[in-house]
Amino acid sequence: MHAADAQLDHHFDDIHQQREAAGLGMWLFLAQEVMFFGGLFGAYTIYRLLDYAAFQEASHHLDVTIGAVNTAVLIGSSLTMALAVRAGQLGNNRGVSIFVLLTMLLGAVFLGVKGIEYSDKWHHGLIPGLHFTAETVAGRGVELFFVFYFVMTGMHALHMVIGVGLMLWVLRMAAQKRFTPERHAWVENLGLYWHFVDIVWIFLFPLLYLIGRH
Amino acid sequence: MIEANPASNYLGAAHGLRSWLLTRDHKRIGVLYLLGVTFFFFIGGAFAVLMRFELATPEADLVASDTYNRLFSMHGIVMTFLFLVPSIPASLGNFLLPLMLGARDLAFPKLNLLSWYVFMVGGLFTVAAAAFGGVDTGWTFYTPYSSTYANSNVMLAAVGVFITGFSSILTGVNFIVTIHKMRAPGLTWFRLPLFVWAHYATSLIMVLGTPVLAITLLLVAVERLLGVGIFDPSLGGDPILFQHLFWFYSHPAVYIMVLPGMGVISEIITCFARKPIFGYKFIAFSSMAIAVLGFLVWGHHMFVSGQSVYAGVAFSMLTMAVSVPSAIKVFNWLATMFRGSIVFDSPMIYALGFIGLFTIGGLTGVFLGTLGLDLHVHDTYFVVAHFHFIMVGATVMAYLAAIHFWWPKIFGRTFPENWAKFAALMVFAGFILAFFPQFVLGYLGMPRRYHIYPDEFQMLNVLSSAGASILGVGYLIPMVYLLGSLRIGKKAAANPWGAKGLEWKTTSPPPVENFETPPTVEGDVYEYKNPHVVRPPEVTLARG
Amino acid sequence: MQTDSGVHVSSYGFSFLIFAVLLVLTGVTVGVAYVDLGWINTPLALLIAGVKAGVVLAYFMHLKWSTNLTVLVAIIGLLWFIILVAFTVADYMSRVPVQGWLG
Amino acid sequence: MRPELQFFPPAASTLANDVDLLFWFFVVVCGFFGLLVFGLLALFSARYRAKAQRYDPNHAQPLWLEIGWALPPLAVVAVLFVWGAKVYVEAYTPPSEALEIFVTGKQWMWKIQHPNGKKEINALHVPLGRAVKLTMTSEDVIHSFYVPAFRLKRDVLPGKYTSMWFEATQTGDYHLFCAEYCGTDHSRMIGRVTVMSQADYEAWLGGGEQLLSLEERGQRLFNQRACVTCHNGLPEASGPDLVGLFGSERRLSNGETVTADVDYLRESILYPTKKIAVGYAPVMPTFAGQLSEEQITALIEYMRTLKAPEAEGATP
Ligand code: HEA
Ligand code: HEA
Ligand code: HEC
Ligand code: CUA
Ligand SMILES: [Cu+2]
Repeated sequence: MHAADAQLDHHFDDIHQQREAAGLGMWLFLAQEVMFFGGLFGAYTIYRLLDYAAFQEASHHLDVTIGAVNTAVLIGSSLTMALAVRAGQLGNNRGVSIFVLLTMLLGAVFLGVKGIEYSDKWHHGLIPGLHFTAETVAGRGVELFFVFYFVMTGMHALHMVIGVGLMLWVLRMAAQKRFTPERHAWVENLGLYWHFVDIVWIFLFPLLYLIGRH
Repeated sequence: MIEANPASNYLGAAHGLRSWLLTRDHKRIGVLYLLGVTFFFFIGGAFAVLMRFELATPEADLVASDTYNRLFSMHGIVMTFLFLVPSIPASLGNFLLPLMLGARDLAFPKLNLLSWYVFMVGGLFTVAAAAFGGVDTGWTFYTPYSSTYANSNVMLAAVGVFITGFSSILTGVNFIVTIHKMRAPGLTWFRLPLFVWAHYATSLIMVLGTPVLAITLLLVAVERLLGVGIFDPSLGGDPILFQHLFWFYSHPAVYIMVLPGMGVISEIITCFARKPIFGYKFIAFSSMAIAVLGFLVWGHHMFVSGQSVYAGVAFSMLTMAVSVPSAIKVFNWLATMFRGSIVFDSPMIYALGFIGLFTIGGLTGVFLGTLGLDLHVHDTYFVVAHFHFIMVGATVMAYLAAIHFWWPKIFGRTFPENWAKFAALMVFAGFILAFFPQFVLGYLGMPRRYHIYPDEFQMLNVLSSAGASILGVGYLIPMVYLLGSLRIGKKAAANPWGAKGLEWKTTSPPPVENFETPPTVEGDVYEYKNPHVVRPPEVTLARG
Repeated sequence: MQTDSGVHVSSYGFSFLIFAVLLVLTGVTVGVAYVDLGWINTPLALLIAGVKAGVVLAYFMHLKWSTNLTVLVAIIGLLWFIILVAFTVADYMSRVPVQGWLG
Repeated sequence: MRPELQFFPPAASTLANDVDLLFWFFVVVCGFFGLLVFGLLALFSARYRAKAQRYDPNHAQPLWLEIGWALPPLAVVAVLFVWGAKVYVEAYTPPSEALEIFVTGKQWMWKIQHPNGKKEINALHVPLGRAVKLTMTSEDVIHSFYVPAFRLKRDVLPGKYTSMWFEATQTGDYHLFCAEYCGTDHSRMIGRVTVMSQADYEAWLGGGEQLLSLEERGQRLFNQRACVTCHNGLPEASGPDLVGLFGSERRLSNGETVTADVDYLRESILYPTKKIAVGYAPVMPTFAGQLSEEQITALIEYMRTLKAPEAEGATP
């Protein structure tokens, strides 16, 4: 038995096979995520085509500055995540801890800002169903837009919360010095997941905040 | 050689409930699924029995309308999401895939166990929905009825289906990775058993289709909770959009329900015809073609829905295209029988039943895909007959065929072959009587989901109900002798049918790690050369 | 750089470069949104988002150094999403108003 | 109607004959394939059973066979597709001179309005040999108007209009079913379609008390609901003149143009601010929830007939 065997699950032949399997599994999971958000984006597309005026009006209730800053924050968290993955690949457990913590921090900032935005929507009476009192010109389509706004950003935020939860786990693994140049699938897959969540936001930002701004 | 030490096989390796509920062995998880799925089949069947009793007369005499509506909704939901979608893949696929690949387990054993728990929790929600008054939307959850008007347990049922969806996704991911990464040395793509190809195609659909259903049900739930109009026009939404999203999953899902069955039949036909499969590559690629093309035809459920007429025409054309790969499969199976040396053991009888009933179900699918005809028979019993021919006639037959075929492998016991043949014939006869009259009813114009109906439809409905009773008994018989075989059945040999494929090269039941020595593969899968099944003397099947 | 076990590792500098590119592109999207380009605005916004996503996929998610199989999975994900949207939109765009009552 | 055992439904429309022809074509051609499969299953089972000893596992697997046997089904489905599409498109494309009847579905009844104002519930009377067009909408969930004897159905949707047409060829009473599941009494949302000779139909239509025609009812609503205060064609009116509106191209304030079809009119009444006619302020109040589907139909019917007095070319 040589050293790597300790890191090999019993049903794999070698560490290489194990790592490839983990990577492929994660990518398939992401393909699944694409279709999950895809259903939402699809529905959004249809309603935007059917009632552009309302979507435009509704979009103007959102604050572009906040949205843009938050985009930057999230991209920043992708950077720190990429660096955490790098540290993992090199078997640098301390590096993993530091960068994952930074990513969590930036993620928390993003979610905090999102929270502020949500409460702002409440004050302006833009919560569909529960508290929709805003005066609208274009009618019900505005409310419909906000349904999508909340479901899409809410699903996105939920993914981030799950991501942050997974980061706690990875932190623990890093504390136990579990990452080695051979075995670091957990950080690697966490990174893929987090970047995917970032990509979702990259599309959400223009689709929600930037409709007919000119 | 066959008499392995009982403690070393996966069944005897550990004892007690805990050892089952915490297992990560794909074989045990497969057995857990087998139990769960079969349980839900009988629940769904019980709903069907009540429905058929009610429909024996034109009036409402057994149950009230609201109850009837709950019966067919629960029947459809349980049968599709809790029984047929996971039936073959999650139970037999789970058990067999690593064996057929010469692997020790699936790529992600923990995920595999998780998927079973997810499935059971989802099932629990759905059963809870039934227990707390049921759901009355039909299995299709059409809006705005489901989102605004229905006052039944739509939320519970939707959440249940939502959750089970994730178990499909996990299974799909697991299978794809396993097939890609864990094949034994020498097991190239074109040496894979066709069962594996079928599961590969199925898994693709599970991974790419299921999430759309999940998000769609989530939107319905949000709409119900908040009263905002996502799919309700009076609030600004569009009900047809729901149908698009629903069928984007649910049409491909019907191929989730039949492709694994086709895989089973490919294995059985070649084994009992004692001949290499005819057109291996064509069968393999047609599975893939069905999976991919299957994603382009969902609009054929919406020909009369108010969808654009042009879209209807386009979807009809693609629907026609998807029937050709199915035709290729049927012809290849027939050609496999040509010049064979056919042995009519019970799995083969079920398999022959599959081919016949699938052909009728498939051809009537083409009937429905013909725009001018769907105009008339959409949402009539013609559709009900079509899909029962495929789902019950074909896939449940395949499920039973598979259980009989691999039963000796899974549990290491043989079952009484004559009873098995008798049950197979009874199922076939009961089935035809139950569902053939429904084609006539459909063309006569009897709408589906009708609790009461005009008098002139009664005769055919009585026939159908009678058939359903025979069918029900036919399904109960295997339950009895199969369970009985666990106690009194003879020990099965490693390879009682003389079949090819790696799963037959290990003991029955297989050891925990599947193979004593990791297998390597040389040559093709189906190298049947001998017209006779060479059965070791101690394992001749118990007759009678 | 490659580690012993054959994994590609990006340098710090490179990661920061990618970060900068993404920030600039974010600025550009916001900027062009305020310029009236008629129907071009939306496709352009999507194009920029697509480029950003591509950059993240290729460099942060290492798709550039991945096996063909992984790339294929990513492409299939995208393709299936396009199928969903394209067919559905095609239905809505080809609906003709109720015939006949048009006088 | 006739409680004895039936195996084939009555055919009472031109479409029914088209569909039945297609049906028999299907039965013959696909029946052939079905019998072929069953025949071969039986033949091979008998001929190549183990005892028969005709075993040859190594016979050729020619490529031409694989391709060859895929072609006949392909040809069959191609024909079915084209033929079926033709029947379908025709059924959903009403001729322009058709008699217009309005259908409103509601949990769990069918409400029918004839152009002369006559109303029926769960019954539809139509003349023989004349194209009849149904314009349908729903007040709640989705229903589906289905007449088996005409081989025709289409879903009836809330929030928009769908239409289909038929020409009856046989007098008599026929089933009317709701074919889309719509809740508790879905199976009781049924009725009767009566096909009458032209003369009987005229008599039936004229019978009963003198009714306001749909158009007149619309006019009355137009005044009662004070539409006329804003839509009166006067220069100082706050709303656009509706004469000649129907079927014309409208410019909207956001620069788009739309055709003023029934869906547009409907939307303008219920959700006036969604599309604003160019040059006007969004001051029209919504009438959503205040008008029934039947009243909306009447209003639209009225506006539809509001053509410019002499301008023939006003409508396309
Ligand atoms: C396992 C499930 C399964 C499978 C495999 C199929 C397979 C097919 N289905 Fe089916 N279908 C359902 C389950 C399934 N269906 C269900 C559940 C519904 C109803 C849903 C609901 O509303 O509740 C439905 C409804 C349904 C409709 C909508 C009907 C309506 O609501 O109006 C249509 C329309 O096109 C259709 C078509 C087809 C076609 C063309 C195939 C094809 O894939 C079939 C291909 C097979 C063959 C063609 C046979 C083999 C070929 C030969 C023997 C050679 C000769 C062939 C030719 C000459 C063509 N199906
Ligand atoms: C896998 C899928 C599957 C399976 C296996 C079945 C199996 C059966 N189905 Fe199902 N069916 C569907 C899927 C399936 N169905 C779907 C999706 C719908 C549409 C629902 C909707 O409209 O939303 C439907 C609808 C449907 C209808 C139409 C209802 C309507 O539109 O009004 C009918 C009517 O005859 C029917 C009958 C049957 C019968 C007789 C069986 C038989 O094969 C069942 C045989 C099994 C048994 C008989 C079980 C044996 C067990 C016992 C006898 C024990 C009994 C125990 C107790 C009573 C405690 N089904
Ligand atoms: C308070 C004044 C007012 C009343 C009352 C009113 N409308 Fe309007 N209507 C308008 C104005 C202003 C417009 C143009 C702006 C717009 O498109 O919404 C308009 C537009 C319309 C249009 C679209 C016409 C076009 O040019 O595109 C229709 C159709 C219409 N109204 C029908 C009605 C009907 C039917 C009623 C009564 C049930 C009614 N209106 C009542 C003010 C009114
Ligand atoms: Cu109305 Cu069913
Ligand atoms: Cu389908």
